[in-house]
Amino acid sequence: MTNKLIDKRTIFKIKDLNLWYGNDQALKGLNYDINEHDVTAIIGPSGCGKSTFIKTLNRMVELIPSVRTSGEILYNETNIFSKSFRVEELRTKVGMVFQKPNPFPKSIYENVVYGAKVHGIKNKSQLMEIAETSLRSAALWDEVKDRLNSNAYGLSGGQQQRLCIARCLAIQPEVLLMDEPTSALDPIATAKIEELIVELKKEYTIVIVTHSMQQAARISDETAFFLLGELIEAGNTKTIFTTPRDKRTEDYITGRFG
Amino acid sequence: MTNKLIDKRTIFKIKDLNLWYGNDQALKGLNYDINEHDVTAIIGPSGCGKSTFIKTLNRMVELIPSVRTSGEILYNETNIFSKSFRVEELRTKVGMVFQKPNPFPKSIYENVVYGAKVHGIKNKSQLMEIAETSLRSAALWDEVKDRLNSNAYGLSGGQQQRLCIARCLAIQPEVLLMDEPTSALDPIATAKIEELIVELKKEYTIVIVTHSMQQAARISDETAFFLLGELIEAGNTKTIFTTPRDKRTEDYITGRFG
Amino acid sequence: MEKVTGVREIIKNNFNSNKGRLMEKVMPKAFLLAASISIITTIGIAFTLVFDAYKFFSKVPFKDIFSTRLAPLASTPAFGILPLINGTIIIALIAMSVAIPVGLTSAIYLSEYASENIRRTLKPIMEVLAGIPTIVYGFFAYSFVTPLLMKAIPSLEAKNALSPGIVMGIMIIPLVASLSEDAMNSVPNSLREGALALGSTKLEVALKVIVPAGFSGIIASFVLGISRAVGETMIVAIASGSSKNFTFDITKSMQTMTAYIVEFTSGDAGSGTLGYYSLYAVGLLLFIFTLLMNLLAQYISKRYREEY
Amino acid sequence: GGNEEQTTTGNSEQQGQQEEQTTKLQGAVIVDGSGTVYPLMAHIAEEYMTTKEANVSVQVGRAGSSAGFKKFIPGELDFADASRAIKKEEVEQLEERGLKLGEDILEFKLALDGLTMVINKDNDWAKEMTAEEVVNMYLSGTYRADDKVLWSDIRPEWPKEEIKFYGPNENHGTYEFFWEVILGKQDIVKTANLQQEYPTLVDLVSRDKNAIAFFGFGYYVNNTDKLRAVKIDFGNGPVEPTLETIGEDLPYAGFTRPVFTYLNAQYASEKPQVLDFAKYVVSPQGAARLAGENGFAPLPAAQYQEYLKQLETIK
Amino acid sequence: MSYQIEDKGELKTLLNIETKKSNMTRRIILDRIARNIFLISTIFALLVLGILIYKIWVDSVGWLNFKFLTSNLSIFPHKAGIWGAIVGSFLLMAIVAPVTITLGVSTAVYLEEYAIKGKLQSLIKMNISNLAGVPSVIFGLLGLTVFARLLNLGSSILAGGLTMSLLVLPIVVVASQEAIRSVPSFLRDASYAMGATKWTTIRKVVLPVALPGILTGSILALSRAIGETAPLVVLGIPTLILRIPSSIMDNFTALPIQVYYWTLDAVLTREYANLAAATIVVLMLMLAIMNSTAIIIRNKFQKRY
Ligand SMILES: Nc1ncnc2c1ncn2[C@@H]1O[C@H](COP(=O)(O)OP(=O)(O)OP(=O)(O)O)[C@@H](O)[C@H]1O
Ligand SMILES: Nc1ncnc2c1ncn2[C@@H]1O[C@H](COP(=O)(O)OP(=O)(O)OP(=O)(O)O)[C@@H](O)[C@H]1O
Ligand SMILES: [Mg+2]
Ligand SMILES: [Mg+2]
Repeated sequence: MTNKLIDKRTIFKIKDLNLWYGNDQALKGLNYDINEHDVTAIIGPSGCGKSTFIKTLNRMVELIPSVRTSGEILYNETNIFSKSFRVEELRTKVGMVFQKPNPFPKSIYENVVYGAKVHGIKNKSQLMEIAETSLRSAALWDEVKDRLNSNAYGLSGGQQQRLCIARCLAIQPEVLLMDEPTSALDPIATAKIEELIVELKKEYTIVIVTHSMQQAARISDETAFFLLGELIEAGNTKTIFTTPRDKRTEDYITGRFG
Repeated sequence: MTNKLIDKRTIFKIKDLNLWYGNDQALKGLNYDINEHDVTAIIGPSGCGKSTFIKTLNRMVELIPSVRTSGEILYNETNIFSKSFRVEELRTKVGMVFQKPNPFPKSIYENVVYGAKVHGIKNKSQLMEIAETSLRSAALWDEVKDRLNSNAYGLSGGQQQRLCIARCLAIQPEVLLMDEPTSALDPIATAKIEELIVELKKEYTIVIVTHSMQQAARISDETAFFLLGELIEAGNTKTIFTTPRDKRTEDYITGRFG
Repeated sequence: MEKVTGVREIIKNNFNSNKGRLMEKVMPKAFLLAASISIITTIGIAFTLVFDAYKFFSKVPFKDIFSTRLAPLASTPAFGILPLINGTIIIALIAMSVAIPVGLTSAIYLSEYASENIRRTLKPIMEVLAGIPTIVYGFFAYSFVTPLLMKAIPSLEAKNALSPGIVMGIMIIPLVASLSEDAMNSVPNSLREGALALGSTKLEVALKVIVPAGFSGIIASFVLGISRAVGETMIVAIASGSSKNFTFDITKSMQTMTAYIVEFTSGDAGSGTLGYYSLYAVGLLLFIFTLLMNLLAQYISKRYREEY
Repeated sequence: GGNEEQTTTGNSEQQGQQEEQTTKLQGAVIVDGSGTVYPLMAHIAEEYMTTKEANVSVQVGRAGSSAGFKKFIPGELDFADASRAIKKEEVEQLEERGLKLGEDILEFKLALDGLTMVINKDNDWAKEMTAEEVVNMYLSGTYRADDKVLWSDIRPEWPKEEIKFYGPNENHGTYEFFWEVILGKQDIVKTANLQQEYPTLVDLVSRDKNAIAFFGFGYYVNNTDKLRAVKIDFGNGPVEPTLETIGEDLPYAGFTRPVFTYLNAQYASEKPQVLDFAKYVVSPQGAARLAGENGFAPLPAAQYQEYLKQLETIK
Repeated sequence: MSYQIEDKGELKTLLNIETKKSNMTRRIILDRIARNIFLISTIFALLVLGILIYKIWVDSVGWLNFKFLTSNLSIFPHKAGIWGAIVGSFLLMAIVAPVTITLGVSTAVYLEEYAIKGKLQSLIKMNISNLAGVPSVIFGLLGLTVFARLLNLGSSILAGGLTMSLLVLPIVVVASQEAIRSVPSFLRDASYAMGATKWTTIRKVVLPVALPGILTGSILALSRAIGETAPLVVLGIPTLILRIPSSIMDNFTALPIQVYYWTLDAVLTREYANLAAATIVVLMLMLAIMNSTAIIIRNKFQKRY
């Protein structure tokens, strides 16, 4: 079903993934590879399991007690469900940005260095360096450099979302998962984030859930279309948007449902 | 603006009605007559003041503390805002059915006779007679006659709504106000209520708010179209739906907005 | 469609008769009257205390109460309040040093670690614990905890500050735990997820994100706990004795303000004597103190609510 | 506790004596005062209510002797119990209210208490002391200026360890008796640790080898497993305080004190139940019979007889 | 707009994979340890509850029997019973229940249905939450001064009951407010729309629907009142009282008072401690019954609409 270029390394290899919330199956027999340094867009109508899917990639989905999974997800060749793979380690490597910006009720600086502190860095100047680098990478440095110690809730929604991205970048993840990161933002803030994603792609592998076909087309290399928990079609974004192979994909892309 | 047939008696005469929620004006200079034994449909996009309008007719709107009104509403020639008109008396004569069925958490019987009891009727056999007649009028008697003493919450949504209608009828009002009475119901239950409305029209004056153009067309004699608190156009339903005079009415009816 | 005859007429007649209308006028007034009872109670308390405390202070100069000698019935009576304040504070401190760590950690466990089932079982048990009359805790302190502690600390006296302090702390645990848990629960889940997604352990989430975010509610629960500890009576009346010595030794008997009131009203002071009025002075102090604490708790939880 | 019940249920002789009163009495009798007297008074009250007048409610409190008088003087009580005699100031306060001791206020000795010196069970040297030694050791300055008295100061062969002095505090009639009668109103040692509560005293002495305390015999007999009573030598050899030795003409007389109750005679004449209870208290069924069970020695029967006569005059 | 991504190498050295890894184990172990400590600390409270109940039960064994429940007080442990205290506690409740429920529910109705949002309403609300925090001894002093001495009720059941009523009033008010607030407004609307007056609506719709919540709160308030000791001690309940009270003007004793005096007197007569324990068992059983009733009511009537 997938259609990869040969020179890219696979970072996530998903094999026969099934997921249940109690008795309701939300993901059905997924097989999919995600490549390094790609922006992979996950699209599909509401309730099709997009969020569930990306939350499975960093095992955040396990926070819901009723969740059960079967199948494998290989992250750099290791099964993330195996006992030896600690969930904290996975989440350090696979960062996540949420739909609604969720900065901590602390200062901007404290938000950015949170992860680094947690991971044991105590040196003040080192932390400052991390903060600056991450904020620069998230294209937020210039806007906040004079008020690093003010509360993060004073920022606008778009700034908050970039702060959350900076917070992720500060612990040097390899993958960034983004669940509709712009759906709570206005068009200008959205544009900024999209630009940022394109920029970040050089260094990170990005998986992004989006409701906006346009957004997927604009920023992603690969697109995967989900429907009712199934992966209907996936592949190069251009191909998917121009010549979808599945009727349902076409219907969805052309706005016939969803 | 209105266009009445000569032989019908006016039951509500609305003159220069303005209504404010705090500083927000929700009804703007309304002038409108409602005729006896008509079904008058109030239509318009969400937030245009439909509910506010019909809640003003029985002064239920006054339960919201911030509400202020100006202008007059004559009910059978008496201004309902005048001191001598007691609000309880008005509400007894002008019954109301709400969007979501709202039976009391009591038995079916107790629900129907609630109004009668409140208004001082104590005689058991008279109450039973009232219950039966009202339930019959609301086309519910056959369905519930064997379980009058079971809780009203055991009924289906459509039955509950008819129970609420029966509860209204029990105190023999002259007017029935209905605020989207079928919007919480499935199509079959909706059809039953619509049938009932057509039946009740013989005895009662009915004012009904609806979101469904089809419903308005099906059951009403007169239609009034509201927009942003203003009465844009009103008149014979057929006329409104076939040859609206106002561009905005036409746009709304043809589904161009709302 | 037939109609029951007469309904409209009956209703109309009833409207014209003025029944009901009277009720409509009277009831709100009756309810207001009932509601004002609570205000009258507060005024009553304030008045009672101030009135008799005034009588006390008109005989005992205000500065005399800042002494460490308290001997209300001695031939030369002395009304130094410092021993009572000292006893109250020390016992409250002991109580809070039990209640705060245990209460807070229980709250963290319940809010961050426990499964829904465990939470649902443990919370009602906490409620039971909170509902046990304090006299029972008093009995428990005196007849169980004190003898137990005596084995560990030979110098402990039969009546001492330590044992009631600890038991009072146990009594306050549910209060601190449940209020803190509420505060932590009201921290939005998105913050939890945000922290977990950064690879934090639950401990880090709890200590670095949840507790700081719910801090005001947690502090408010501490303040209420302190207020409870200061106002608690029966445990200290039974287990801490009534020594009026000014001491910091928690193995010795101490008296709190509440215990002083109980000791004296349970008979010692005939009405009209100076000792009798001294009760009200102590009561006034206690009242003002707990009032301030309660206001502080309300202020904290109101002021810092809805930060996120 | 040693006070097991031996109540006779019928008590026919009692009823026979009171035959002239056919009407059942009712109402309340309010008693308060000394905690030392409390067990005895409460016992009498209970007997009275269970075997004689079931409709009378005798309420016995134990605020302390001084506190009892403070309530008694303004008329809040029918009886004030005291483990010491009423003081001059208290009599004066009564007179200010127009009440004269002996007329409006009647004093009854209820029973006799032996002031008991208690020591730790492990104290095997001070089991016997002379009365003079006891007085001297408690007097401030007898042995040392700082009052840090060693056992060896009293008798050289005793250990060179500091004595820990304990006793009830000023709120208690027991202290007042000790200070006024035994110490002759001279200063008590500065190192004395005076406590409000008896449990604390019992506990302190039972855990400290070098402790000594004084309190009423009643508290001692209930704690004989924890404490040891010092035998006191009043000049005729050491005497152990027991019910047989405590009494004004008996060997322990030196440390014997009477305990009292004071009756408001006005109330007694106004309220028949008060008078009736007063009579019961001094009757053979009352204090005389129940003293022993509560750690007191009874007075000579003639004394009670005299009180009864005094009460007969009240109308 | 274009963003310059900083050289990542620099960051990599700051927070290299090795640091993360080596810390990871420590952090996870710490988390596990903390989890267990927190669990133990939660269980601690339960453990104490267990010990408390066990200890009191052991002390009461052999003393808690039919005779103990039905006999009158006595200074002799083997004769003593708590019938008088049981009757006293019940009579006390007979005052507290009607007084607090009437006052409490009325106050709640006023606050939720009649009061206009403003100074007076917030004053009353703040006042009630403050009253809830006033120590019970202070209520005792109020009772002593106002009911016992000023109104000359002495230490009668009436005085005790009124004092207790004021003490637990805030509990009933808050619970009733909660219950009334949770009555959905569409039920009120339905009633108003039929021409019912406000009072009728409250009486026929709001209060019946809020009843379970009100009852639960009232029972909890009563169970607080039945165990409160300090106000009664301050009122000056006599130590020994044999008469079984027959009217609310009589003096009385109550279960917690008996626990108090017996605990204090245990030094005089050791068996009093057993009596106290046995009385506690009775008291706790009463509380258990009351609380389970409250829970049953709460569960049975939970949300029907
Ligand atoms: N916590 C949960 N418990 C039970 N079922 C859930 C839970 N979360 C999601 N589901 C169900 O799983 C399915 C997939 O949900 P998911 O949130 O992954 O959809 P989505 O594609 O992200 O939708 P949206 O576009 O609305 O965010 C849905 O049917 C949803 O109802
Ligand atoms: N309680 C209220 N307080 C303040 N403003 C209100 C209130 N209720 C309604 N409004 C405002 O008054 C306007 C008219 O509201 P109304 O509910 O009458 O609209 P509607 O036509 O019934 O809409 P819908 O079709 O959504 O029911 C809206 O702008 C609404 O926001
Ligand atoms: Mg989603
Ligand atoms: Mg509406």
